[in-house]
Amino acid sequence: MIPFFAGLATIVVAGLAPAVFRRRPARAARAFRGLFVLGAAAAAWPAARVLAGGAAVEVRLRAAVPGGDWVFGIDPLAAFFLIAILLVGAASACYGAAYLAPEAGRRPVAVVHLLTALEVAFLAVLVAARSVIPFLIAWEMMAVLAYFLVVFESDRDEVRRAGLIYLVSTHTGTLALIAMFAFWGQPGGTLTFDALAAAAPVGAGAALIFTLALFGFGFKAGLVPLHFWLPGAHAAAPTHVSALMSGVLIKMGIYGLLRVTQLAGAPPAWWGWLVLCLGLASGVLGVLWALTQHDLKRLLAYHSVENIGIILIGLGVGALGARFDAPVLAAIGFGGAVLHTLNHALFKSLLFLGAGAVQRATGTRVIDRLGGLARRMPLTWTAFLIGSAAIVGLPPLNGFVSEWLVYQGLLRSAHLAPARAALFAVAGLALIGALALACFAKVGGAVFLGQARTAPAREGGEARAGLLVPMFALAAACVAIGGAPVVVVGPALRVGATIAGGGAAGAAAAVGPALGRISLLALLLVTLAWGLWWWRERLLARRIRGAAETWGCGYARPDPRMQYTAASFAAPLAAAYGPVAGVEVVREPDRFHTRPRELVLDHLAIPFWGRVRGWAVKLHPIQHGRLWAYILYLLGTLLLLLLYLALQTGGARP
Amino acid sequence: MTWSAPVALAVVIGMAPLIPGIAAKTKARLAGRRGPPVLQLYRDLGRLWHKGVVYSRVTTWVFRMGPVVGVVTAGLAACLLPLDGRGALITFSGDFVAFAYLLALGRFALVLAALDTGSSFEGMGASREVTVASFAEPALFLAFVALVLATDSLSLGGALGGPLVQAWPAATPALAMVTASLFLVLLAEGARVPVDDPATHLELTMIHEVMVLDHSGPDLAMILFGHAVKMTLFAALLIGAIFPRASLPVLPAIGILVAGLVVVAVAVGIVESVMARLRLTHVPQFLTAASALAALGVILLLVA
Amino acid sequence: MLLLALLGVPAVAAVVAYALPAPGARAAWLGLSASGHLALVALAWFAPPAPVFAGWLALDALGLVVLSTVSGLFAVVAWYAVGYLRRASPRGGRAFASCLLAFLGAATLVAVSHHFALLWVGLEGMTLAVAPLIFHRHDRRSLEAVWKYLVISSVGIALALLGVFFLATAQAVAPGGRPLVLDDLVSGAAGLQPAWLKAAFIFLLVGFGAKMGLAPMHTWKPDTYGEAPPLVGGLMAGALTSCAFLGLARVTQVAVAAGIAPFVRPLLVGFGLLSLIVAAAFLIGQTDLRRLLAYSSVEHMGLLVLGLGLGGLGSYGAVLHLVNNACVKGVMFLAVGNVLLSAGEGPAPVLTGALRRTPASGLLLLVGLFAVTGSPPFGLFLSEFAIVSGAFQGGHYVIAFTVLALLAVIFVSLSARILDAVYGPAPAAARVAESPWLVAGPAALALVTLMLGVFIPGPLFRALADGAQVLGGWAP
Amino acid sequence: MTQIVELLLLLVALTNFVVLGTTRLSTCIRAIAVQGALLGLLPLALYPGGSLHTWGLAAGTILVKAIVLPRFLRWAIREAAVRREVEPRLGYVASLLLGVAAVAAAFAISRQLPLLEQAREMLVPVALATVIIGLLVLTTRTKALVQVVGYIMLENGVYLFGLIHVERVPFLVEVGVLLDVFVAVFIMGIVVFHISREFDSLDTTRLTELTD
Repeated sequence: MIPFFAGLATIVVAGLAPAVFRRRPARAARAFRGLFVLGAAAAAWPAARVLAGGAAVEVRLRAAVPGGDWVFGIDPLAAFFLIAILLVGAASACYGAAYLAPEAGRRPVAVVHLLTALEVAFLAVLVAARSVIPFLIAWEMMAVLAYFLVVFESDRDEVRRAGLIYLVSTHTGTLALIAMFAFWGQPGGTLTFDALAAAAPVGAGAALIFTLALFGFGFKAGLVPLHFWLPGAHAAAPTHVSALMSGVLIKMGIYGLLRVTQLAGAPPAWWGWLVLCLGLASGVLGVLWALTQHDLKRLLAYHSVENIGIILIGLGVGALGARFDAPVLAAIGFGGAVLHTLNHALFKSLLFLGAGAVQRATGTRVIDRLGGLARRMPLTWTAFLIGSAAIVGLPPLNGFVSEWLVYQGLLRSAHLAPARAALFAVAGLALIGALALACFAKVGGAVFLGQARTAPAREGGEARAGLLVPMFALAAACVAIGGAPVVVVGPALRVGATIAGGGAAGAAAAVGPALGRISLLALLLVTLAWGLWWWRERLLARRIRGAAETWGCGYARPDPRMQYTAASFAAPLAAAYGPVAGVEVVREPDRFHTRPRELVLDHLAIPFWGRVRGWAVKLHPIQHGRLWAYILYLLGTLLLLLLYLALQTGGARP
Repeated sequence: MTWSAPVALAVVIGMAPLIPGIAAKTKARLAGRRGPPVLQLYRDLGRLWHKGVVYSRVTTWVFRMGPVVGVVTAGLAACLLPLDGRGALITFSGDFVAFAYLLALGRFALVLAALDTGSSFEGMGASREVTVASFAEPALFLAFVALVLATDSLSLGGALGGPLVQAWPAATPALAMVTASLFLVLLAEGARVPVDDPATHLELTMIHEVMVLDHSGPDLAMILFGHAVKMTLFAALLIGAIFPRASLPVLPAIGILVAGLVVVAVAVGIVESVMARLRLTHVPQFLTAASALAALGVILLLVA
Repeated sequence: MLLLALLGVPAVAAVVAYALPAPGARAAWLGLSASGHLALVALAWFAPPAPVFAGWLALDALGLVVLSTVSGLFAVVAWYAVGYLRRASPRGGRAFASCLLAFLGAATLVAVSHHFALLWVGLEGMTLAVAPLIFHRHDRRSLEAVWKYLVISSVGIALALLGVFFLATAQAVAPGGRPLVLDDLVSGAAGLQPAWLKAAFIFLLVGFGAKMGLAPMHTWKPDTYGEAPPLVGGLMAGALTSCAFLGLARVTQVAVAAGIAPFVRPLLVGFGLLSLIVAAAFLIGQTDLRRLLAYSSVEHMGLLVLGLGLGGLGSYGAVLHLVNNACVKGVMFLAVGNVLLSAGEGPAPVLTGALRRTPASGLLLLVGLFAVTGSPPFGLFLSEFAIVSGAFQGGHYVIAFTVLALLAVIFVSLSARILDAVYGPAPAAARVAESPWLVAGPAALALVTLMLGVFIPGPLFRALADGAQVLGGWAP
Repeated sequence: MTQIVELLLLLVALTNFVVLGTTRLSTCIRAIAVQGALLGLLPLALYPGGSLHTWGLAAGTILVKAIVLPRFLRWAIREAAVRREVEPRLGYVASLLLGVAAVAAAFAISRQLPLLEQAREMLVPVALATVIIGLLVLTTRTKALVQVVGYIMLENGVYLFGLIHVERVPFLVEVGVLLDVFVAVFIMGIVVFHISREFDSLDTTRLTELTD
């Protein structure tokens, strides 16, 4: 554990560097990046060892507050998440150093770097925590630091609003977790995870714990319908923070669910089904709503909802497997969930970083104001394209591997009679994949391809190296996992097995042989495509290669504004899903446009709060300012209490 | 894997351009016309392959990459199907996910290539393409699920192999529904009536065709060929589901495949002749019906 | 001797303060005497003082915790006042320091008295000492506030006196033991007349509850806190309420010892929940920062009696909550005070954008928000966690979930308003210089409450555990 | 002596009704002065031995409650130029009826409580009735000065009950009680004075600016 904590300390020191070298920005950025990467590597070292098959490590500290020792440890589950946190954290932070440089002087940039470093450190502490109090502390620090990062541009009203909604949501979730731990820890009073595991209740108690866990952690994960805070917060935050949030912060909800499942034992069957159904709902609705967005970052944020859905599908299958004593199925389900968590962390942060580069270059995130960036930002586009293909789940990239593993879990439920209905989720997952394809075709096409639709989009140039290097590091990870899934699937299955309580060998035997074939497929795909391309180039080298305007079906003077817009691209799908898609069509005499609506936020959450507010306001006349009535309250209270006394005593005259 | 798999693969890929030809011929004959020769597509491909190209100034490498990826993914997907009835070139647990996602990758590449032109027509086509595909995908996967349930095998090689032979008598109604669903998916993925009309000349009503308006020369050849392969693959999948041939000797197995492909092509032609094209807004309903069919099959298998 | 010194220092200091001519000297004297008092309190931790006056004055664990809390908060407020009095000069400046010191003396009396009548006298003293401080602006609003405050708390205190007499009556039935002395009441609890004891409890609950600001006797609170100078508001919310709670805790101690806990606990829990509900309802849409804090105080008083009523771990939570609440209220009121100072005198405008105008105070306000809403790692988190655990332990699931739901509602309103105050648009872009006097104190309190979230010193923990035990509960 | 005690207590109860029923401010103050004097006499009647303690208490009570406080209130009326009507929120008849109900309730409650000695049977109900009527005056009268009178009645009720313990509860406490009453009323008086200056009236219905 020493390299772990030393690494985290180094990360925090890195966070201080920009404040220390305030006068010399170049040196500050170098020191920040260097120390951050160094610290992340050091902290990741023990995690990598654990994942490679080493023994889990643990350290116990005597606590100065009640609740038992403060235990920190790295077991496979923690190690897996740690790798994701540190990888994405380092990439986002390094990106942030370059991304925020233009804002230095106008906004407190050094503070953001420090907060980012602390955020990453607390995320790492969170997954290493093995007792309740440090867990909750790290949980809340993570959430609150993220809030401060989200409201970086607090001079904008919508940023403050999004920040508030985020903060309220996360706090509500935290309260649910407090309830869960308070309930769970009540018999012993010792709040280490070991003690909780030993005191894991059964029956109604377990049901309560799992319900609260689903609510509390689900809020963080952003599953539908608890996702309503997520798009706003992600859109409001500085881009590298969005990447960090979407990549790892919301995954802490998944981590929490997995950890609780590990500690509390097999969840009830209804819980597994519920998680599965919520996963399907999140996946389908998330991607559908993503499709209708006009803001690039909001779109990506909704894709996080979608991917959380996919992860939850895996988790639900794992839970069902664990419930019905099928450890292999459980290990594959949980393994698929954690692997998709890692993969989503990689490609989603990559996509956010790409979106940030676009925003820096053009000053806008509105998809329909962009276009044609592939020419001016070829490298950004390449990285973004890799991320897009990965998130859609296409081979030969990492998204395919984890979606395939989740499919494996679903299909293997065919062997388990009580869980066979899970097979229907396959259709949902397929739908999610196809809709994601539609969505990223829209994004890639509208933002990078075709022609620039507005002047700002015409002016953007290629992103700076400081932005590109982190993006390509993440892209490389996506490609590597896609090409050689054997590196990560094994550890993922082992993690799944620790949650399922066995089944590692069976799961490895079940899916292991396929991994080589997937690598082969990837290799063939790349080789054949490259070969065909090469052949074609050779063929065409000797022929006429004309250049002309795009064929306008007879129309002679095409104009960039005549291009198909992203909104139109999504229109047939939005129309097919009707009101569920939540697209509001605005018809004005001279304009016609669509506006995506936040169905849950605007039609559920805000009205609910309005109702609460209405009830509260009805009470307000109590405080009407008239003293005599105030004394009357006092008198009335006294009389009521005396009545209570009389009833309790019942005339006990000696 | 034996020598039969590569041979079957070669036969299927070689036959691919024939399938649209047969369908078109059937349609023409039923309409009382002579129609283009059955081998017309081979001729077109050959001619295109030797032509030069014209590129829009708007396009980038994405535009040129699209056809390449389209062909390669179709070819690789073919490697995953047990075309000879006994085993695919590459087979592994859950390989039909790879099958579907490889085809999806091809579609992604083509759609991006279409959008790269900046043409509103091609954008429209791309939009329709992904819409249709998103409704077809669940049906395809549900059909796979049904096959998995019927055969207890997680790979295409198994699901379309020996166990399916035993499964047919036991679960005839369910598998019949599944094959019907697969046929509907074939019509959608092959861009045929009633989802799309390959013969239309009005860009505003096209789906697949309008997506490739700007391609020319070898690029267009690759697109046409890739599309033919893809359609043939779905036909082969359908035949595999209807006639599991694991117990037959190799040559009859391949023979049945060839015959089956012709029959499917004719069937497509007949459908095109007797049905009108659906309104675009009704396509989702059509494909949802396909999903429902497959889902019913799955339910029947689950209940059994 | 130490006890007498503790009482004597503020009393003498109050007189001296009135005699000092220069305002600066008075302020410095205020700070010095407060520090002296704090030093004496610190001494009491190391050398527990012996009871004096036949056990009328004694310092047990509970008293020591309250005394330390009050003295610490007062010291911070006193040094804050040095900076505050430079910027704002409330009318009757001469009496200002004296009243504050008298308040400290009375609070000390409450903490150290083991005699109910003395305790009552101390509370009455606190009430009266603080009244002139509220009325600092001599305008209509502060006049109305002080009138309401005086009438309601005087009525409350009169009822409490009646309760004290009832208690004496209950004891008189079983002679033996010094009248109204806590230790004898507890040791001879079995002989107390239950009906009189219950009646005494009810009157004391209403009386002290009015002082604490439990709903529905809380009505004076928003008006008073809204009009008083923020540092006085902080003292009231942190110290006055703590002392009133101590009174309630003392009588609960007797009731628990006498075995009428089943009668007492539902009442306490009921008042706790009602206070939480009222606080939640009135925090919604509250724009005035000080009224907001007042309702937040109602909320925390609710949590205190809730913990007391739940018993078990809840008692421990309540005692810990008392300490934390005092610190956090200090932070919040003083930070709000700074923000108000930066906005200038006059009726409070809708304050926003503190982070831009007064960064340090804005930051304190922000820290205070998370501390006051019980976010980890602040101390209030541990105490609220203990109270909720207590509810679960007692099998009161409905109560636990109701409390958490109300806390969620409260969080929404508090954070909405305070974040607006911190981050919102700044009316004037100009940054206002912040005196270190005005920042150091609340910062220190914030650090204390942060520390209490991760580190509870051994002696303090033992004192908390002792306190929880005499209230019929236990420490984890 | 019991008869004298009961007589005195009866007179105390009567003064309560006088305050409830009168229309004039000065009558109110006179009634409260009489009540203070009666309260001063009660310890002597209750504890006929007459220790120094008892005498001191009696003297102090009469001084504060019968002389100083009424004087102070009269001074306030004069200074603030208050109109002489009581101006109730609730009619006089209704107030009186409620007062009767309060006395009845007080007796009913007292019967629930185990009493100490037969001789003091009247003491507890009258004390409680005074407390309740005091609260009644506080809530049903609009003038700040009358509210002060109500508060004094409330304190008187408490004091009455305290008389049970005059022997057991030491001297210090009673001094505290008297002092508190004195200070409370004194401060209230000052505030009343300010109210009249700020609002040109002692009508507390105008003190309703602070609301939610």
